Amino acid sequence: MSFPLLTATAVLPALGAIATAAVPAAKRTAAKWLALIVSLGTLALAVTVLMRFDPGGARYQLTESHAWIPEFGVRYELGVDGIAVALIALTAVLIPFIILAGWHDADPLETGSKRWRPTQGFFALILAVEAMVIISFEATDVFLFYIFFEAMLIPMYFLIGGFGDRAHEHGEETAATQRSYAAVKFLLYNLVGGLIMLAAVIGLYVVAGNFSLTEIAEARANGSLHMATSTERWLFLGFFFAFAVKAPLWPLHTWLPNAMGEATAPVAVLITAVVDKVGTFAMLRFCLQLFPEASKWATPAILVLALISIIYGALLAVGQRDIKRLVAYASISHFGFIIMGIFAMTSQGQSGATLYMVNHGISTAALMLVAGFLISRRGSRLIADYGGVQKVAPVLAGTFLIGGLATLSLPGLAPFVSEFLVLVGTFSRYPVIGIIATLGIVLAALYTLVLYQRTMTGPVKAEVAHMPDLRVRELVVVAPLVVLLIFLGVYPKPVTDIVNPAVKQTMSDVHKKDPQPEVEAAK
Amino acid sequence: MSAPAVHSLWTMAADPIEKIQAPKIEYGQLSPTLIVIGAAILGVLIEAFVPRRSRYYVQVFVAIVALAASFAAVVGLAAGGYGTTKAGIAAMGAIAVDGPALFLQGTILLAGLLGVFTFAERRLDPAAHGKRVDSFAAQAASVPGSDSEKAAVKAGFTTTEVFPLLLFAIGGMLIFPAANDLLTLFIALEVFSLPLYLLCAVARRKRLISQEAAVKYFLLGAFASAFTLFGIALLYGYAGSVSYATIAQVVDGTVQNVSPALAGTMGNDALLLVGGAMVVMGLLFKVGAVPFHMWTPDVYQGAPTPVTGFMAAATKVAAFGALLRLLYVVLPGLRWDWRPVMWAVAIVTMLGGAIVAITQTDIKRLLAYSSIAHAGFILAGVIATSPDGVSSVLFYLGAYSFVTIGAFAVVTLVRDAGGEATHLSKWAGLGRRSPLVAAVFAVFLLAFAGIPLTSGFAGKFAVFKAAAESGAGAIVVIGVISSAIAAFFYIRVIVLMFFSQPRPEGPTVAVPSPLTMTAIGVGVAVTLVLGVAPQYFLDLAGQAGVFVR
Amino acid sequence: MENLIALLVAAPLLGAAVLLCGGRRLDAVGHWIGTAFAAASFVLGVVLFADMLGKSPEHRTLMQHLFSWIPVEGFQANVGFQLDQLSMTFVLLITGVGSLIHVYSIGYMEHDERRRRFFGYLNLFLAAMLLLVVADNYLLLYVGWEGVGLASYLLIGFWQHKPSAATAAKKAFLVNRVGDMGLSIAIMLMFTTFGTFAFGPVLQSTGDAGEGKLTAIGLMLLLAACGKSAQVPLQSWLGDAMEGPTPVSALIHAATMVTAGVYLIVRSGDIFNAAPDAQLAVTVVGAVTLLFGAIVGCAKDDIKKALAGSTMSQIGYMVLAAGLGPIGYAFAIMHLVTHGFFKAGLFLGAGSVMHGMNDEVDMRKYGGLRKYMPITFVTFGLGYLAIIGFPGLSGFFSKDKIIEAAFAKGGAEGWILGGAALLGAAITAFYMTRVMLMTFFGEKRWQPDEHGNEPHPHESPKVMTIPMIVLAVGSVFAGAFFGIGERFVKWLEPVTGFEHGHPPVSALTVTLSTVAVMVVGVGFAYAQYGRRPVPVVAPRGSLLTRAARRDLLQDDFNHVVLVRGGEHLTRSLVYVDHTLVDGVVNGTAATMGGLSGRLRKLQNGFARSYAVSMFGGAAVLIAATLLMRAV
Amino acid sequence: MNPVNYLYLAALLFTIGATGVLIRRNAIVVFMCVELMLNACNLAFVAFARMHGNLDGQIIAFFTMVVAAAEVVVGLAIIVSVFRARHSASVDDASLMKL
Repeated sequence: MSFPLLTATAVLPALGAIATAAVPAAKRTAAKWLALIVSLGTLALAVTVLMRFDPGGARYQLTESHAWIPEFGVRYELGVDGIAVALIALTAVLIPFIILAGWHDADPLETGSKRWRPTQGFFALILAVEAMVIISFEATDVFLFYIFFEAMLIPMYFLIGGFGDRAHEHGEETAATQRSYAAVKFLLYNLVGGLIMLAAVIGLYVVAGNFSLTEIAEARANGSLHMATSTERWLFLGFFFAFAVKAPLWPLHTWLPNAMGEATAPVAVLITAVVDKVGTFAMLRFCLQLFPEASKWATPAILVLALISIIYGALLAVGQRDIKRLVAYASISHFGFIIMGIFAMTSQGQSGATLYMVNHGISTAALMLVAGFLISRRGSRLIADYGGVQKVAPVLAGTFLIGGLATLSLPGLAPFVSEFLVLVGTFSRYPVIGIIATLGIVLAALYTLVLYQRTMTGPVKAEVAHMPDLRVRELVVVAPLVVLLIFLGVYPKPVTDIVNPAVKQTMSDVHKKDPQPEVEAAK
Repeated sequence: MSAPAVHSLWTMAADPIEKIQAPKIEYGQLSPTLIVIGAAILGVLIEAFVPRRSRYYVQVFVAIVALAASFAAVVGLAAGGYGTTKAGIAAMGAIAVDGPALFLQGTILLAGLLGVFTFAERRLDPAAHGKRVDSFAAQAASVPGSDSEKAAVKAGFTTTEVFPLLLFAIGGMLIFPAANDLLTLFIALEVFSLPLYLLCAVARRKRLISQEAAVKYFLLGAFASAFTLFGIALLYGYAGSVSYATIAQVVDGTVQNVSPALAGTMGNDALLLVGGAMVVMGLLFKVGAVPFHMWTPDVYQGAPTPVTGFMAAATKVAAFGALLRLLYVVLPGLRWDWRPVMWAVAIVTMLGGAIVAITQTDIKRLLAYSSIAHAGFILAGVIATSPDGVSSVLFYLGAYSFVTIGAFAVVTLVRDAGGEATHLSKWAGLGRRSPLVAAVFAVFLLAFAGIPLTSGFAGKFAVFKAAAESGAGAIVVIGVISSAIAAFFYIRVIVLMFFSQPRPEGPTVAVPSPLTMTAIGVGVAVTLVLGVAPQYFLDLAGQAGVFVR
Repeated sequence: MENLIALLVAAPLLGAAVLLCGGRRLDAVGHWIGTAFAAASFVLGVVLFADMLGKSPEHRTLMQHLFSWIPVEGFQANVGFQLDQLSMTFVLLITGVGSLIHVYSIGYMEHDERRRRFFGYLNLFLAAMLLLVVADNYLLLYVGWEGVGLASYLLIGFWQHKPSAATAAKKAFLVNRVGDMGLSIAIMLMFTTFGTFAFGPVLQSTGDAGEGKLTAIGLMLLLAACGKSAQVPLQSWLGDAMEGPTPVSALIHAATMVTAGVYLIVRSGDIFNAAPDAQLAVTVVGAVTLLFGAIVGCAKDDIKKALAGSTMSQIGYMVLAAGLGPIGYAFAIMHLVTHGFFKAGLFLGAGSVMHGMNDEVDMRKYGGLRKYMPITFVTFGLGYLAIIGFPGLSGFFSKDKIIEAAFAKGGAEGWILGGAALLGAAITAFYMTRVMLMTFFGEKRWQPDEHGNEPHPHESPKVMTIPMIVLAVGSVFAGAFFGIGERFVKWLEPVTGFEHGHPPVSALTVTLSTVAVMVVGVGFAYAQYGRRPVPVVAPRGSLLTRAARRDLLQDDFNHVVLVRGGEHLTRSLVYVDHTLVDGVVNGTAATMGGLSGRLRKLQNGFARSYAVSMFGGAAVLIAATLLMRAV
Repeated sequence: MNPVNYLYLAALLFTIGATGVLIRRNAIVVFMCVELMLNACNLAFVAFARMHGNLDGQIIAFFTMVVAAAEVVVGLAIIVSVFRARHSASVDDASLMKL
């Protein structure tokens, strides 16, 4: 019985959350530092996982398995493949930056009762989310995954509803109502998705008799577990619906702009860069493995939806007047790419999609956090309230531009690699869809550059005239992200090497081969 | 063991006999019930003989000891294998001592114990004339607002009768799910209903609606039990006996008609179906299933909150226990007749409860409707007609009762000048004023909503799983949808507590005595434990999943 | 030797990194650092060139595999370089002209407090451009391709406080993105067709692929080229790009970046050779653009915009040549290089003029400047003679060859293309003479500006004039050097291949007619602008003139169709998202609430109605049970 | 006489009682109607007991009477206290709680 590394990776932030929550109200700063240290510790563990993981080795590694609820055939089964490792790493990397970026976001304005400790709560909730996200990446038991897939909604819900931007353009009262509306919308959307998935989970149990991903996938593969076509499709739809809400896929996306708009920038990053990834990840791991046939059956429809998300999200991003909502719609467009890559059923597409999850996490974090710094300075999210910032805060503007360029996936920055892989992967099977999707890169340039032009260039607005440039803390947050973007853009091999074997596995699960190049095919 | 029923004794009495053979009573196996009822009678005597100032303490003491002892007895019996291998019929066929009976009795006793704690709470209401008072009227008989009431308050009277009443109710509830013939069923029903009617009427604050609740509950309850009784009569007419075993045999056709004279009744399915339906209707009334639910909101709102909490938890447990036994032991042969009907009832109950709850503005009414929705979920497990179904229902009941008592206990804490502040608007910003209480209540709400890692989810999953396995996929889907609807109003309360600005004239949160704290604490603990590691209790319920015949 | 290629790219990149991350402490020396790195890469280029000359023509190609970039199953993208004669030509042009312009900028940007950043961007551009030309596969080329786009975006918008500049920069990037779309689709097509997108494998196996696929690839590449090289229909951005500082216009929007499209087409020659339809499209685009640009050039009063139009038109010549296949490739590149010299020279001259005239760009406010800035006048004049193809100067050799090749395409196409080219030559002569006359001849026409400070024209400092002189020398002799004895053609032949074109009429006739039309053009211009004074306020002009002033209404078209249409589309979509997509959900919630409210009414508080529901319920229950048995 | 007629009578009484519960306002009367229903049950029990020739039904009838008596005690107590508080025994007046 070796050291349960995966469990530790998830448990550490959980304990950290409890500890942080327990810090007395006066010791606000202590709580912040505690949270930061815990997140760094988690990062260390995640790195250990990365080190211990052998891309050439078994499909699931560092596995742990204990009986949990035999009554329901539920086991506590953990294991990571390349995709999971990459995403765990992403999560563990982003959380410290999120904490650091949100350093002052939860300092209480009015002093409620002595027992009212928003700061402690804020950081505790972030750590709780981290724990749940990590364990849902690790779970190889459907039920276990479902538990945390659902449970993570609660801390997210409080993060969205409980903490908003400082000075809000419409005043605190409306801000509160909008916040709680956004929070409720977030929760209800995802809860409905989750409950429908619950029905499917139960159905899966009735069909399969247990919840072990590995066993079921095994049985599906060697045909010992037969599913009626209709059953498989229904179950697939049940699962996919939940993931599509989480991802989010058009037309289930409308909760995201509200949530990201109302939440503070770090929380917005937490939503789109970390939590939503669970949805796309689950599509790869559960939908394709458990229901390969149904997945293939649904592919055309899903691709079309993904395509709509890409174009639609980008067009709406162009139409936004609110910086954060703009980023939100941009993310919707990007999630469209990810889902398209997953269901293109080519190794380029799926590797690209996985890579995309990582890169999108980093790039959105960079863009959104800088946007958050900007907003915190001016106290408004409206693009129109800015102008000429580049003149007074060149570093801020520069990092903002880099984040933007990453969002429009400029070659040389990380997102380009993944986006191009997804496009190629899709194109090689579905040329028309691939070509239309390519329009997305033009639109991406449009909304990013318009945003940059309106906020950063032009004559300096009076309100921003005395805006301070990035502070040290903020630089510490942004600089590493920028470095990561460039590094992964120039040398993504480390990630692809980890991901490729897992993708090969998934491809074999769905019995798909990459289409052959015309020239070879001719020979 | 088929019933050599008491009744055969009576029939023999028709012809001359040498000596009366005394009925055989297994006191050991009946001890839980006997202890409680004995304590109740003792309570009455205490009311008669113990001086007023010390009654409260004596009553509380007696009640707690009795319930604890009775619970110990239940555990002892269960440990002695009476739940599984030695399960059998006791008291000449009147009472079954088997797994479900013991499991439910244990649950009821724990609920009752927590109930006693909340009943005995005397820190919440501001002291009247320097005397600590609980949430019951100083003198139930005196007219609200009258001089006699004022005098009673001044004298520091309290209605200590509530404790014996509670014990009687618990006693009835202990028998109810164990009753093995229809007569016992009816008697138990009345034994636990009548005290509850009274308990509803004796609130200290808001006495008018309290009395109104009592009237409604009483009249409708009596109405319902009349139906039950008529149903019993018809079943008796059908089978010539009220013993479950005999009826079951007649239903299965193992007992052939004795004489052609009885052709009209014996084995006349009309009697059976109508009778069965009417009895079931009586039980559905008690569990608060649509369309027999309408008393629930009013009574839950009007009754003193501790009573509501106890009633909401224990009554459901007892009634569902009885319903299970009736359907699984007496009418399994009729499965194909009653299952579709129960499907319909379950569906309308789930949806009805959830939908109407959306627009509620009073926390107690809200919880009432949520309890209706939950009745629907449990019914989904009932109609599974499989041992899994039984055990899932048992588990759900156990989990649910603790959440409910805890939730209502929290409600008693939030008070303003007019007593408990039950209007939702008053709960705005509670999370800021007293985060702990709000957090605890949030936990209960999330459990009601069936969020993972709470007992609510485990229970819901168990029930739906059983239903799905029995091929009731539709029920599962509808259940899922309605729990999505239900989630909406639980979340509304959480939003209110945490994301709304506190009202300046908002209510205060009273600091309770250890009694209520225990009740709430146990509630939270059970909720989380059953959510994270439900296996042990699932096993317990699983072993208890078989009825003796 | 191979490793030097990496250094070639790395040097300016490093420079950019240093300058952009260095912060204010480098402000004092930033421009020197930038120039140093540019010069360094030039030296490296020369060294490589020398080494290359040392080898036999067939073995001159250098390959260098750096590292595996994106390895995914079948999709293997590497970072690797390929330096052959074609790339070499560009390397020298880029680093050479680039270094000169760095030097020039030292003077030109002297008073700009963000000069350090300017040089950082310039270095970034050099790095990207070099990457573009030495990449050994299309995907890496794509990186350079967008890299130069980024650099041009940053440099056009360098004076960001001017909204016009910011807008122009954005426009340039967006239009280029449309082209880039073409490039990426082309790469995807290559991947699906050949399973790779490295130059070698793709270009060698064109034989195995169907012509349809190749045509598609070719057209997509053409689209990319149109974007980058400002060819119709994606030319609209170049004029606005003149918002950038003049050195930028000289380097990026005249000499190097805008010629990347030509490079792409010539580089992909084998694909086009196998896809005649694509080739035809290329020639058509080239011909149309060379006329379009020339016409626009005639109407502009802004000296830089006039030159921009000319650039467009000259690149049109190159594209046309590139579309002609092996008979044209070499000449396309040759014209590209000579054009690099004289057009850069002209722009620097223009910059020097503006420098002396308080950044006035309107030629109608110049006049008679030859007296005030002689060096500028001479260098500019030489560049002028070169571009109009004055016999003996470089433009003459390169352009004449292209016209010849155009006729040599043969058939009606040949005549049409050739005719267009000739016409273009005439117009070129006209508008360039116009520029020349309006700027340096005639009376002084400048007045004090609104602040009342009258410009005092003066010659620019040495740091600016010397690069101009060097370029002038280049524009005088380069053509002869390349053209005589087909030196340049022989140099490129191993890469691009070469065939002698056979025009229907003798080469001499073509040459003579070229000179003739040139003279005619000059004559017209002199008649209009030399003989009579130039009005300070532009006359209304003919319909064509007015159209030409507005870039032949192409912008208006874009504005109406794309911008307006797009705005409406997005606005309506935002509305749809809010009302429809969101509305459905909120609607369900609302209906639930309404339903709940209605059902609530049943709970009317009357015990008797409760009893009724119970009674009814019981009745239904009984009835249902009986019914179940009945059915 | 056919014993089944007794059953019909019982059913009739039961229905009359139920109807009374539904239509009468006075709490006391409503309550008396419930008692009527119980007695209808008793009649049914006795009739069935006679038909089956065993005494169970008759015994149950006694139990029922006891229960009815107990209900009277509780019921009257509640109704009277309400009457004293509101000076009205109408069930419809007791409708503070609704919706």
